[in-house]
Amino acid sequence: MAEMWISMGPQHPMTHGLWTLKVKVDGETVVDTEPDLGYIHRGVEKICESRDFTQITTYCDRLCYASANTWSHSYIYAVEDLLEVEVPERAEYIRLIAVELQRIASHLMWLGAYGPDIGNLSVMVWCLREREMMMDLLQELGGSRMHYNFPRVGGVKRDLPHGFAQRARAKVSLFLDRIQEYEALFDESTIFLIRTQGVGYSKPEEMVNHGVTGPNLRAGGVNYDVRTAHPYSVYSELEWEAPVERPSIKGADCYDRYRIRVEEMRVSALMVLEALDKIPLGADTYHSPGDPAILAKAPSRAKEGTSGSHHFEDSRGESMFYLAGGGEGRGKMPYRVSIRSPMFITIPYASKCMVGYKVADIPAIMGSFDPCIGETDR
Amino acid sequence: MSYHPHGTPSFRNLVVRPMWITLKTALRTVPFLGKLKFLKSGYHAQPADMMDSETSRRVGASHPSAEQKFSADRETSQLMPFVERPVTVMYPYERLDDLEPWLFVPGNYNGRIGVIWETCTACKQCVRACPNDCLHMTSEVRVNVLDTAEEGDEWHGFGGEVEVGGLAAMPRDDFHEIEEQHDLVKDHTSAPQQYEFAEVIDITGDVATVNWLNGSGEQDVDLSSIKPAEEDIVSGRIDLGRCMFCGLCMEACPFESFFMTNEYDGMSGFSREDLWMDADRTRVLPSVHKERVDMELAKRAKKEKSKRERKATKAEA
Amino acid sequence: MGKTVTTSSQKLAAEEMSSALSEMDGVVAVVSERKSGTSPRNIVSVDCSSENWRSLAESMRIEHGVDYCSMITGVHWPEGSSDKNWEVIYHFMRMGVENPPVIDGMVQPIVKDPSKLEGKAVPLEIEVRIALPETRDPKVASVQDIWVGADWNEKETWDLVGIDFEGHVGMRRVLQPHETPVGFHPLQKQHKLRYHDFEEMYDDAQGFLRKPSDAGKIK
Amino acid sequence: MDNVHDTLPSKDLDLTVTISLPTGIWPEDIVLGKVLNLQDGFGGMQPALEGLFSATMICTIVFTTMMLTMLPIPYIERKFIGRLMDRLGATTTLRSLWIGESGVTAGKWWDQLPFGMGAPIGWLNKTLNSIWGNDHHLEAVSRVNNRGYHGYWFLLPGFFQAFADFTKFAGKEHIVPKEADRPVYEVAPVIIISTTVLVFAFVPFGPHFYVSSPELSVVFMMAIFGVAPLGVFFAGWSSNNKYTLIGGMRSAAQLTAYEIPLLITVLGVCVISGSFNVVEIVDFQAEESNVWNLFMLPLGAALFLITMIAEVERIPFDMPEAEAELVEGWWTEYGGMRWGLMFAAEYQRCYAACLLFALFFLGGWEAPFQGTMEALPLLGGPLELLLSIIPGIVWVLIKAWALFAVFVWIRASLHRVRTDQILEFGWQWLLPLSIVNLAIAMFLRVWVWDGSWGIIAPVVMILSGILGLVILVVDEDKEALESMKRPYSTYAVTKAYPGRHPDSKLEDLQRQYSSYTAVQAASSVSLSDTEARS
Repeated sequence: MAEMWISMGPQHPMTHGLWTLKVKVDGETVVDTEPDLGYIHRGVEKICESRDFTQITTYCDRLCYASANTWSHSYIYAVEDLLEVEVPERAEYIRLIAVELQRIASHLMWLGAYGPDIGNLSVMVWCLREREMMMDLLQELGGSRMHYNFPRVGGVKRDLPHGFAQRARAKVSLFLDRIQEYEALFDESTIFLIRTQGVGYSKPEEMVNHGVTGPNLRAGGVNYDVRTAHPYSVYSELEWEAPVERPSIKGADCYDRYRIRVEEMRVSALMVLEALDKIPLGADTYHSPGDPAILAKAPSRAKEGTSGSHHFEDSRGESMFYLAGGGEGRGKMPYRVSIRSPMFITIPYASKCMVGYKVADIPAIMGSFDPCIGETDR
Repeated sequence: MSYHPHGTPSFRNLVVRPMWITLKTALRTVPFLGKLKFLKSGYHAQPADMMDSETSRRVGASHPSAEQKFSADRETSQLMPFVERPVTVMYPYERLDDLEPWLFVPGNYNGRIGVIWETCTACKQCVRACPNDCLHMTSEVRVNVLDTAEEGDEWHGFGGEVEVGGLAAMPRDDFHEIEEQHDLVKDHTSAPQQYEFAEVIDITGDVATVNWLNGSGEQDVDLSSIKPAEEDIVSGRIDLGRCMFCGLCMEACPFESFFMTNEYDGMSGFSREDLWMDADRTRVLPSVHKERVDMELAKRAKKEKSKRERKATKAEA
Repeated sequence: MGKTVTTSSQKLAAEEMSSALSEMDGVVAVVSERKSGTSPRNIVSVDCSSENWRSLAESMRIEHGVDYCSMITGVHWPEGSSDKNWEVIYHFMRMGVENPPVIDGMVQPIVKDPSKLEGKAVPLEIEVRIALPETRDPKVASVQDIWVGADWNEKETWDLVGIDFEGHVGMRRVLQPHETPVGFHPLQKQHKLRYHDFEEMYDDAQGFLRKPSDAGKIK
Repeated sequence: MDNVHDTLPSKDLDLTVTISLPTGIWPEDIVLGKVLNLQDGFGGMQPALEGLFSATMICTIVFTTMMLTMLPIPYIERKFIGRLMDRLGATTTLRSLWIGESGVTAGKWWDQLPFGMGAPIGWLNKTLNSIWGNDHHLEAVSRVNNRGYHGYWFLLPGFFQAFADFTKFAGKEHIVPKEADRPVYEVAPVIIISTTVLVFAFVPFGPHFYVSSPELSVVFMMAIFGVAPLGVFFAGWSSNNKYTLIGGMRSAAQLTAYEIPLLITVLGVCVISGSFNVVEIVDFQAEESNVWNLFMLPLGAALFLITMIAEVERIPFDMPEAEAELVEGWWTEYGGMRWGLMFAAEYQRCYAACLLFALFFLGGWEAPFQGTMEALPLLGGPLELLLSIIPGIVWVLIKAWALFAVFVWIRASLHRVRTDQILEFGWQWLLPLSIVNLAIAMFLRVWVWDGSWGIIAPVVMILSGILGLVILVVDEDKEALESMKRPYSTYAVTKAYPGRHPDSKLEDLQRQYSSYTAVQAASSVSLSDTEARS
């Protein structure tokens, strides 16, 4: 068959969102690819220039439907850098719990979407089943089911509710038990292995040069993690270690990227349990909203010429906010908000990765990089 | 296939393990069989206490999650302990707020916006806090929180007086039955009106002649049976098409008057105009948040009291 | 305790790099302590002139092992001073990532203890600011060939802010529609955010008739 | 005195017409002759009318049976996969229907049933409520406390969904894509559907329950089975869509990979049964040998199952409609009634495959271990009476539906393979194994079979089958698993135990915390020498 261009997307099962991947195929073999983004560009950066610092949190939640908390926290740390706020430690622990639960939920969403990519539908329902538990816990904190609007400048919106620790322990323990079932369905399934192993190789140095970080990088056999390399929360207080995958000789393939996310779910679950034990003032106490133990006083205006930025370990890589202070209303609103989305940089690299493989490998490779278009297009 | 250090494809794994796991999941949902130990390990469908003893002692029995058992995966059935089920919630026939009521505490869950008119002072803090301008002000007939205090109440007598030409409100005697039947979450109607409002035409002695606003004509009523009412600007006229339920308005309210209710459906329409909700729809009865309203009443009555005392001393001097 | 990079080693490495970078002409590098949340962190913040930028980038990549371009963004200061009317901000990271070795047929993952890292191995964060004078077409040199990760960052910066990168191959719209009029870059400050009040929304519920207030005009 | 015959012409008008019907419908040629000779009457026409009438009636009965017995197929698909995926199933709906709230049962729907059929349900409900109570604060009650009346269709939840789907498809518009190859596009569904229906002309539901049973019915069936992928290829090619084009190409490519092993496997079955006729194959298992072919040819049964899954294009072999990469594969562009009929044809092919497996390997309309049960000393007589009452079609249908449940189970458990992988699998594994299976069948038939399998052969074959299953099931190097030596993620906090589901109660989690430091130490050791090497 002669070479032909196939335009996969904007509505296509492979694109976990709304974007187009133009693929040039020769029969079943991918010859060339070209991504085309921007279908749901909402102009969040422009909108944020006319909102004050508390209101922007709600928009940062909407950046990614799968991991809202990580994005709002990423923004909040940048704002606290801009306004130079000191956060109480209990609030930091609560933030850590919220972020790690959200990381688990996001990875579950990815795993559930990765099953149909390879052709198994049951794991989708299983993963959404477990994601329900995480969303219940996050709803107790944030009050909503997907977009929590949980962090505040200088702390968090609400303390751990009554009995949250009990429920979180039970659900996270059950989840640690259920991970074994995913591994039985994936790792122990030869068809899954032959579909994902030896597909979509990527080397760590190449990935770093292309700007790919996070689980996709750790799948390549290096333990670079923003949480440990640029410690920003109470991660230094907890006993944990970023999981590292032992890749194949040619580099990290789809199977390694699957493994590393499963291990990250495990590590995050244990982190939540440990944070519930170590949280100052105890997990079974409750402080009313606005209590100085969970919310520090923060200025509402940024001085002219100041800037704040923070690198944050999103569930898909290193996310970052850059804020320039001193905008409208004499610094009540940021002058410029700039968002660094990991997937915006990763998607071109992923589409480079799939050249030379079969058409059936396109969803396998693209799904293994965990694309999220909400954050990509902003 | 390239050499991979682990997870090597083997003939044994071709079918056995994945098919066994899916079969296990299916067997878990079978009555009697699903209870077997080798099917459910660890926390599967094990009922757990909602709160540890310390917390339950502190929050007391009034807390929604007190004395409650729950299962992490919603599988446990206390009614028929031998029956297992999948974890699906058959909405709308089953509802998550029946399953896990502690998730939907009003003020904790970000449901539709609700305003207690009695305590609203139209300070517009909520309108300013709204990120995408979905809140608007409107003027409604309401009873001030200071006038809600009953006879013999500690904070009674700090409200206004019934004047000719002003508005008056008479509490409906069947209100409690109506309030019993009204469920904010499940029947998607506006909260029942607590008072019958009327326009005061004349006051002779302790008998007031009022003209009911609902058009039932004039009537002479006992002055002690009516409360003064007023037409005020209240907040909470909401454009649901814009609201993203962030709850910033609730946090911005300084008067314990603005709430996110636990209603999460009945907020749909066939056009954007349908999503425009009047303040009547966002009204919340004071009895829902009684203690907060009483707090607010005490606060304002104290202020009123001190003001009157100062005036009195000034008059003496 | 968790194995994280200690603040002291980070500070030492940052001072080392900043002193080395300051020796270049047109480059002013200082160590600025950023404080967000509970833990302070030291980053190298560099002010560079646009003509020295290329040489600075090469020396950072080659001599200092800055292997990761995190973010490129631009700011438009219309009411700023005439020599700082535009600003390009780069955020780099020194990760010190190398490919794991293959020993007797098995890849040996590189698991470094971050709390024991020292010297050039310490992960570092560099912020480079380039101020541009008042001009209709601001441009700086592209670093697309040094860090491939800078490719789409520069595309996006040109697309949204309108700062052009000389030597960038294949510059195109990435987030805006491809048929966006030439010269329209929405994050420039002369484009104001419009607010539809609800009457406007409901006159045209689906927004078919809605047009940008500055449609058709060349900005 | 016979006036009538006198007035009639005495000369015969010879209008002999000979109709020869296929065998199985009417034994000898039917001669319509001397129809105008009223002196002999209409006697000559009677056999022809009978033959035509009986043939029409048999066809009608068989195809109606086929259509009706196919209704449970999509039902099983939906419900069983719902259970495998831990979604809601039928019985849960039924159970949750009879729970009431505080004495008031949620809409006494059983009172709506005709003839008071629902009264026992009401009694059962009353009993359950009286035993376990139904107060509101019970969580299982509050699950269902505000449900309305659902109607008694919930007695068979979703069973009649197929009719609803049919109605919807019938009402939909038929769209032909622009630039499509119109004739081929229209012909392709006809090819697929007609061939699929034609297969059932030779599938017997019972000992005498078939349309036709020619001598070579197996060959005929297999030939017709192989025609449908041609229609798939036509559809993919003519739709003027790149996805459908790739889908059609894939189906054409994988056709060669599994069709030949399938035919050779079926050939093995025919060899061991000594006939190319399905009825005779079943009779061989039921009467002659009294041993199902499943036990004589376990390898053949496995091969037949795999190749049949590939034949009906289900996961893991559904590359032609791989919905992840090709949107809907070869039928992306079809819609309306044509799409619905093709979808029904897919299920019909699944059903035919299940029936063929039941007939070839599971002894068709013979009850499981019928001979053994009837040979029982005391119970034999009553059992024989009982089994003689049950019609054979019951056993065929039970076996076929159970097999379809296995299809669904496989679909829920496995992933989709790649095109090159199924080609590799087909040529490198299926073809040699099917030839081996054929050799085994010939050996058994030629050297072992003497009027009956002895006592040795079935035992040996069953044991070998069980041995193969054990080899499949048994886990290799268990201690490597338990000692966490399997290098899943080398430096992770807790290793993956593929085989095991630990009790992760809280104390176990505390134990994990304590063991966590040990894991750290181990990893740090290996970490140090890693750094030394690197």
